[in-house]
Amino acid sequence: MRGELIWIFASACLINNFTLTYFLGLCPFFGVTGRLATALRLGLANIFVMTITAGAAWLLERFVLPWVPYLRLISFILVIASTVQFVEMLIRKTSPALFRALGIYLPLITTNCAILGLALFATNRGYGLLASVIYALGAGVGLLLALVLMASLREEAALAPVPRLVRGTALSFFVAGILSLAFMGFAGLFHGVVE
Amino acid sequence: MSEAPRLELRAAPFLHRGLSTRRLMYEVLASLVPVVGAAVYFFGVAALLVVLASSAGAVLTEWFFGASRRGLGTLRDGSALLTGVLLALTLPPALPLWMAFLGGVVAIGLGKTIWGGLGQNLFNPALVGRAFLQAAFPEALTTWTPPGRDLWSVPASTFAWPFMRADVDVTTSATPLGLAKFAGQPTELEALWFGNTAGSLGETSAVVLVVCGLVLALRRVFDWRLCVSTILGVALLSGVLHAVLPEQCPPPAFTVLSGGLLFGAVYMVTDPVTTPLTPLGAWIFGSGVAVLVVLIRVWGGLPEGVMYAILLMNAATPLINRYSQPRPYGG
Amino acid sequence: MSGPVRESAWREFAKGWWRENPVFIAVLGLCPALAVTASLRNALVMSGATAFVLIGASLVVSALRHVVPRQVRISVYIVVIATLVTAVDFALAAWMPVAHRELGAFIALIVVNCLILGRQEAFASKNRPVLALADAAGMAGGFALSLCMIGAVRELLGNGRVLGLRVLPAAYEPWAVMILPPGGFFALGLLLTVFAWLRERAEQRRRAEQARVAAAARSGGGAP
Amino acid sequence: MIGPWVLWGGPSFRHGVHPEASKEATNRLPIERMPFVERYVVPMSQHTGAPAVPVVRRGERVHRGQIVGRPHGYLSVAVHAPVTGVVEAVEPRPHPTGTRQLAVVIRADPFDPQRAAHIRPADPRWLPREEILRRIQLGGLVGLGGAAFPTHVKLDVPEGKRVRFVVLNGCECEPYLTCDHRLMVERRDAVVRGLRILMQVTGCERGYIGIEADKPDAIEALQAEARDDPRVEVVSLRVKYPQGAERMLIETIFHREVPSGKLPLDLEILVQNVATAAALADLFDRGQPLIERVVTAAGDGLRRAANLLVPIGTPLADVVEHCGGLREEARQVILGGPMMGQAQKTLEAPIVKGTSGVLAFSRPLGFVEEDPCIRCGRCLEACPMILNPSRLAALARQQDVEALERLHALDCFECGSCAYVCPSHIPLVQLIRVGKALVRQARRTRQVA
Amino acid sequence: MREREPGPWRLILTLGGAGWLAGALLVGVYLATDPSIQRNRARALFAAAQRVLPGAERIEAWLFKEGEPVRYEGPRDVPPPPGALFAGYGPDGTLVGVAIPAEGPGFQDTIRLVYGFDPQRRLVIGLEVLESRETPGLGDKIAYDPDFLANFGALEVEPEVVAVRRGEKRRPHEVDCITGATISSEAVVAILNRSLEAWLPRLERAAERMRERTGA
Amino acid sequence: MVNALVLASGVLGGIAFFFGAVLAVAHRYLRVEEDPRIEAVERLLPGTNCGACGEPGCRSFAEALVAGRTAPGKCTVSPASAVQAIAKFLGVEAGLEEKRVARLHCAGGKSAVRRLADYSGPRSCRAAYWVNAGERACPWGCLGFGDCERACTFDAIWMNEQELPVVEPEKCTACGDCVEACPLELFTLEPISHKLIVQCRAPLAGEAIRALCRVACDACGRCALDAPPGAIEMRDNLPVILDPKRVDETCTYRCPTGAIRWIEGRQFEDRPVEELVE
Ligand SMILES: Cc1cc2nc3c(=O)[nH]c(=O)nc-3n(C[C@H](O)[C@H](O)[C@H](O)COP(=O)(O)O)c2cc1C
Ligand SMILES: Cc1cc2nc3c(=O)[nH]c(=O)nc-3n(C[C@H](O)[C@H](O)[C@H](O)COP(=O)(O)O)c2cc1C
Ligand SMILES: Cc1cc2nc3c(=O)[nH]c(=O)nc-3n(C[C@H](O)[C@H](O)[C@H](O)COP(=O)(O)O)c2cc1C
Ligand SMILES: Cc1cc2nc3c(=O)[nH]c(=O)nc-3n(C[C@H](O)[C@H](O)[C@H](O)CO)c2cc1C
Ligand code: SF4
Ligand code: SF4
Ligand code: SF4
Ligand code: SF4
Ligand code: FES
Repeated sequence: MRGELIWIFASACLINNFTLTYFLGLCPFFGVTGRLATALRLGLANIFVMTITAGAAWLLERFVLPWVPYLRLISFILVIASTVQFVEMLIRKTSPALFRALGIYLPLITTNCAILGLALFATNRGYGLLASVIYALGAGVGLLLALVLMASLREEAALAPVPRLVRGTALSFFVAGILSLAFMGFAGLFHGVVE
Repeated sequence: MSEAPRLELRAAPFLHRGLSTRRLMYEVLASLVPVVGAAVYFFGVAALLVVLASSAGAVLTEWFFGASRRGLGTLRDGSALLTGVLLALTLPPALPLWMAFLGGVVAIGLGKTIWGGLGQNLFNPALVGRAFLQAAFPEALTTWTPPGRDLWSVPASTFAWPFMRADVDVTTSATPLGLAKFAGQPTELEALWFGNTAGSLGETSAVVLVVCGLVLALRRVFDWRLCVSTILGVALLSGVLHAVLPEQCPPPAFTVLSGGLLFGAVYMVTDPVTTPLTPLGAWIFGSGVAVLVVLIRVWGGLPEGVMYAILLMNAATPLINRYSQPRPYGG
Repeated sequence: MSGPVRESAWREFAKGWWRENPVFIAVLGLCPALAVTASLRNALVMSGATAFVLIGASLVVSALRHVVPRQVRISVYIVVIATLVTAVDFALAAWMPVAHRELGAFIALIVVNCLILGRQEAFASKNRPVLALADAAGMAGGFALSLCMIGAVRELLGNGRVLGLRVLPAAYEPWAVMILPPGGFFALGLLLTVFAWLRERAEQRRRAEQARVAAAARSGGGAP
Repeated sequence: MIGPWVLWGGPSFRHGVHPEASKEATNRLPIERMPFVERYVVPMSQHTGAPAVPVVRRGERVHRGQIVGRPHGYLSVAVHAPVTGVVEAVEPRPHPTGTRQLAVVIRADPFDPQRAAHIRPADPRWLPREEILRRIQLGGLVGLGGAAFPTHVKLDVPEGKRVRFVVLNGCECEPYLTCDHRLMVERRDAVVRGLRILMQVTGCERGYIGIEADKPDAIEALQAEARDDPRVEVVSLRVKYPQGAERMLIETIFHREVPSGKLPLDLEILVQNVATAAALADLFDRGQPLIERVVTAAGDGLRRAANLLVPIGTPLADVVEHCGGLREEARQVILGGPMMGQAQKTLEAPIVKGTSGVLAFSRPLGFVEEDPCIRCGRCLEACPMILNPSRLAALARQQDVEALERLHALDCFECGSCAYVCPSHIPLVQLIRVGKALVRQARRTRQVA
Repeated sequence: MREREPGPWRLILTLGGAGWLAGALLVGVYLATDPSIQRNRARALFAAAQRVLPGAERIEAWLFKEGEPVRYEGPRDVPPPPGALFAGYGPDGTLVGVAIPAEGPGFQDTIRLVYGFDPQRRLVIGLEVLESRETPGLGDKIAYDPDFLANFGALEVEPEVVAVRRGEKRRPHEVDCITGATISSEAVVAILNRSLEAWLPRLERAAERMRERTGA
Repeated sequence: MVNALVLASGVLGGIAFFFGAVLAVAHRYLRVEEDPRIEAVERLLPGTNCGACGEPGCRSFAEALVAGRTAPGKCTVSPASAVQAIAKFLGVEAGLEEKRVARLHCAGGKSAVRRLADYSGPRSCRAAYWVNAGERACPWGCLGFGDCERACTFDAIWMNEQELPVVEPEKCTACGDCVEACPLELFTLEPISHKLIVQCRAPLAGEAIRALCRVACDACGRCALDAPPGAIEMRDNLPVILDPKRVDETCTYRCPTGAIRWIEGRQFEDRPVEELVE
């Protein structure tokens, strides 16, 4: 069991990094990684939302969806969006500092592929509550890692005389591609610990 | 008063230590001569062909993209040639030449040019080339031939038609790491030390690499901290792990001498461009590479992780640089 | 339909294909553009599904644009989109089970495709259904175009085939990397570079032409 | 102090570089007085702070040592006529910075005996503090170590602060230059006397004279001179560039760092150049204002090397002429040392108070076309301020003011160690200097806003 | 410029109304497509079971209810719930074997497969990979490499299945790995072993019941 | 069928109702007051929160816009019309005064000023100025490395063949970036109606300055004489235009070097290059 949880975490975080190998949440990934500080905060807020999402998805899958399977998508997205919005309001009221640091990123995240993807993958795989949360944490940490690395690379590349033809978006794609190549090194990590 | 000659205006300082980037590159290239020699000795003339093909790919690409901007200037500094040679030395001996050439093209194109040329790339170009090849042609890149080949015999796969599949006629064999990981067979340290094992062209002979590394370090061509921290880190980590989990982790001597670790530590971890420039950063980088290498080798799916470890730490280098800034005087 | 409307509808339709191409220019809807383009067939199916949802949602949203209060706008859009996506998802599962399996969760993920929500907000909610339809169709077309280009490049290099048909000789050594995740990024980056190059060349030609005209005018006109 | 220490060279600051000293050509040549020439150009701006205001007019006759420019405010010093003669013009004239600055041009009177119009010598012990400082300001005294900072300002220790240590800076770490070296050997009495005056004025307890170990004769001379004063210590320092920089000197002698943005005064230390000390002694003991200084002329572009006592305002062309002129191959003329000096586009500029050397080189030394930075980190390991020159230069190119400020760009004192070692020949100092200017500009606008 | 704030009830009603409409629509779509979807799934499962049980002509799904094997009596075009086994019967009604779905981590991601097991001879008699994201051209050979799949034609499971390097298969409980894809091959073997470990103790009795049923 | 329908609408309606209620309550009790302009700008934005603008969501983008930290065009989703609407909304205060244009106070191109030495180093005015104030004879004049050209974000400046910056009056927005960028502070922002421009900064007179530059003001004072009394005055050997309203083109007619100019459009347009090349 412990081995399996380790693998679930490593798989979501490194082997099948949500951004770099599953291609989830790419639009904000490319939009936000221009600045390191923004990327870092987005990543942190993401971990938070993912954890909430995993819990909510598990609840729905367990107690609601067996009766109304066709409402899966719509209920996931409604519940996630509403919960996050509620939490956003709560943070905004109770801790303006935290809100400024992380809260403002919440709306960007809720209607994002990575979050819904997480809910879908976690339920597709039939994870229990604990496994779901671990999976969400792994995915969140992996996303944070990808965001922070990408942002620091792009900030650095902004100082370089990048050729006109690839400056901007194209370079970002190449950088993401190379990062994705590098992450292939994690393939098969901890496959042995499950037994 | 005589008519003064037209003078030259420059900013101070007017003195210079006299070391140049070009000279650094050529010193590294010179130190690679024995490494290439060892490769030819163990794997036959095919090794030389792979080196030539990969260098040609690298140099031609550099020329193609550089010619429009700075004339032939970018070729003279030798860094493209160096990238090509280093890439070749990380490739298997029986690799089709067209793949080696393609690797050189990708190394310079994707690894260097798009970033703005020499000094701007954030990932090690040679390793970008190799990672690309490994992902593109995983089979060819894991086909190893045993050493001790007749000098003039060349495997058929070497001359495969461009973009076409190679027929594998050679007797394949596994690298010491593959043997240890997938078959549980140890390799004698002596073979590792002298290089009488299967593996990439440049990585097999530990003794040559140690000597070249020492020479480069003593001539201050590279930052010794990077090299030392990597090797030391791997030795320490695998020492501890070997003590705890003897059946999963081989002893430190084997870990250090096998695979591409020494080659990577001497030639790739020390690439100035893609590694931190602060002294503390150098230690962090080396330790990071060591941790990742051991992680991938012991728990990962691949037998060898040096390339991925270096690329991943390359990605972290801007962060390391940022947070390992030394405290300024009086700051 | 009166002339001006037809004209502006045509403009809205035309822009999405290239000038405001959602993937290449606006850099939206990237996830499906990379995740399902390992083969051209998947790209086509995905394009079709997205087009259906985009057009359907645009029509509905545009028709309802005066009815829905601002505060719940986004929620209602999401409900509309999610409904359409679920419908597509079920339909594919029922009638194209193989494609559905290969696309996996990415059909469901159309719900959160930035492109779709973006078009609702930026266009459909502010324009008449005719224009919304034109815009959505154009955007869907542009999306399909870019997906197919990426898919074609990746399948050709990564498999030697296009649409499952062998194009390159049987002995071709496929570049597996192109169907692996990094290949998605590389293919898109490469396409963008090529477009930038084409644009630059066109621009240069235009400039040269202008300079020539200007020079001719100057020598002919003879400034005092 | 001399002993086994010398081998290792004693303690020192961190980092730094070892350029070839190249001092053999002049370090044994005694100081010679440069003969008077036809015309002198005396800029009003020779010091940090507001330029002096000319008090003479065209056609007026002036005497050697007479004030021709009065200080303009507190942060300013007087300027004196270096010769007796007639004022030919008061107008912008070439200046060592390459600009043209307001200058008094004096045609020397060839028949005058050129005796200086001295003010009355006075023993500072009997003068009130204000009077001492006023005399120093009117005597035109500025730091002769390079920055030409008005000495009276430096000695005017604000209320609530005090000076406990005075350090005389005799390092002369710049290659080629030997003017301070010769001065310490030949005018040991004036140097030590100047130190005593400094100590007396500031009321401090101990005086140090820091000299690099490659000048044993100077160390010996000053040790002998100060033998019977227990408060004075001559310290032999490791030969390393830039040992002479104030902050490095303090790090070496006191093992303390001057905090960023602070002055040595905040550590209760005062650093003065040895020549400044000698000039101080001359001012009080002989009543001679600052009208001449020792300048080293050297380099393979000059036909003859020398240590010259040059009247301030002597045009560069005349100094060069005195040294036999430039060789055919000379391509570069520098005022100051080869690490921090200013290249000159013509020989029109005059010698000013801050000029310590006139160097001419036949070929641009070690110049190669610039390569991109390969991030080798050599500059980091050279920078005595422990900065990141490579980064600062890149940020300066990008005009990223915020990051420049965060990375302490303003702490760089432009010693040139980084550019000296850079294998890519990047003009790091020049770029960083641009960056510093940007930061200062941004700060000004921020203050205005 | 500011429009009048609509009251909260209007918001709730709009949302609720939209939800209601959407729900209604979806029910329609669901009812229209569900039979096909179920049929597709069921067919795929039964077909895979048939392929891994060579010689089987009829497939039946079995479930364990409170540890007791029970035949799944649902309609043929609805997939049995997860955890079901598939018994395959030959033309003569004899039990050819049991098809068992299993999954576990592979080189890249989870591998899902189904294998056929002959309880009588205690042999694995077939294996099919249903889903994997292994490297194309390398790891994904586990799905189609004939040499590799041939390993599972008659594979002994005692003491346990062992993966060996290609060409080194000597004993009937060993599996020749795919060169260059040792990890994926080992993963298949590991999934097999884990699944067998879980099922073997119960399979004995289940097989008896399954045979009984046919006999009856 | 009916069952399913009831169930579906029940569940969905339930979810929607529940969260609608929660959010409505939250909206009432957890409200935070903010700058109303942010709200107004946010309404003009698409609200997709796609993040492509580099800000974490539309609201933050609106805040950044109001704070002036970013530009409306950064939103790739909004159509051009929306971008313009935002720009208009944010720009209501600006743009009432007379248009101003950056004017250069130097006409010393490369063939008018002697080059005394060979500079090597970064091709930047700021950097070159530090090295002995540049290689040209006149230390007050343009260095010609185009820092101003690079600083202008509106592409309003280009360097002509004389290595002098030419400002396009139509494109110049008087942002003042070039004024900041020039190490010699050679630009000033002049109202477009001020057409008399002194294109020199050298405070030398007569032969002294003619030896340095062929187009410099040599302080002959004719322009001051030809202008209405008191409109132009000579100070520090340069004409100073005290009353730009009263001057006209006539006072430039007798200028021997062309240092004072009547400029209708761009600078340096009326002087053919041939005139400068000996
Ligand atoms: C702007 C400025 C202000 C200074 N203010 C003082 C001061 O108030 N008191 C003082 O003793 N020195 C002052 N200094 C002098 C410095 O301590 C230092 O001695 C001088 O800059 C010469 O140093 P350098 O040749 O190492 O550059 C000041 C220097 C500068 C540049
Ligand atoms: C890099 C650098 C090197 C210096 N080298 C010397 C030197 O060798 N001798 C010296 O007297 N001053 C040198 N200075 C100036 C000193 O920092 C300091 O300003 C001076 O000793 C103060 O004395 P002063 O005000 O009398 O000039 C150097 C400054 C810098 C920044
Ligand atoms: C890009 C890449 C992808 C790979 N994909 C797989 C894979 O999907 N499955 C697998 O078992 N091995 C894969 N490998 C190879 C393994 O890492 C390992 O080398 C191999 O399993 C060793 O098998 P061998 O001992 O038969 O050579 C891959 C290697 C690379 C470089
Ligand atoms: C000590 C040293 C090590 C180097 N290692 C590499 C290397 O591993 N890969 C590479 O492509 N270039 C290497 N280079 C060459 C050069 O730094 C490289 O081409 C740059 O990364 C290109 O910008 C090395 C250079 C030096 C001096
Ligand atoms: S010039 Fe500045 S950055 Fe360079 S070494 Fe000296 S203090 Fe450091
Ligand atoms: S010494 Fe030069 S090449 Fe090396 S890091 Fe510094 S600036 Fe870059
Ligand atoms: S920088 Fe600004 S003021 Fe200068 S020309 Fe350009 S737009 Fe005009
Ligand atoms: S005007 Fe100023 S910034 Fe522009 S080129 Fe001339 S000197 Fe440089
Ligand atoms: S984030 Fe835009 S489509 Fe996934």
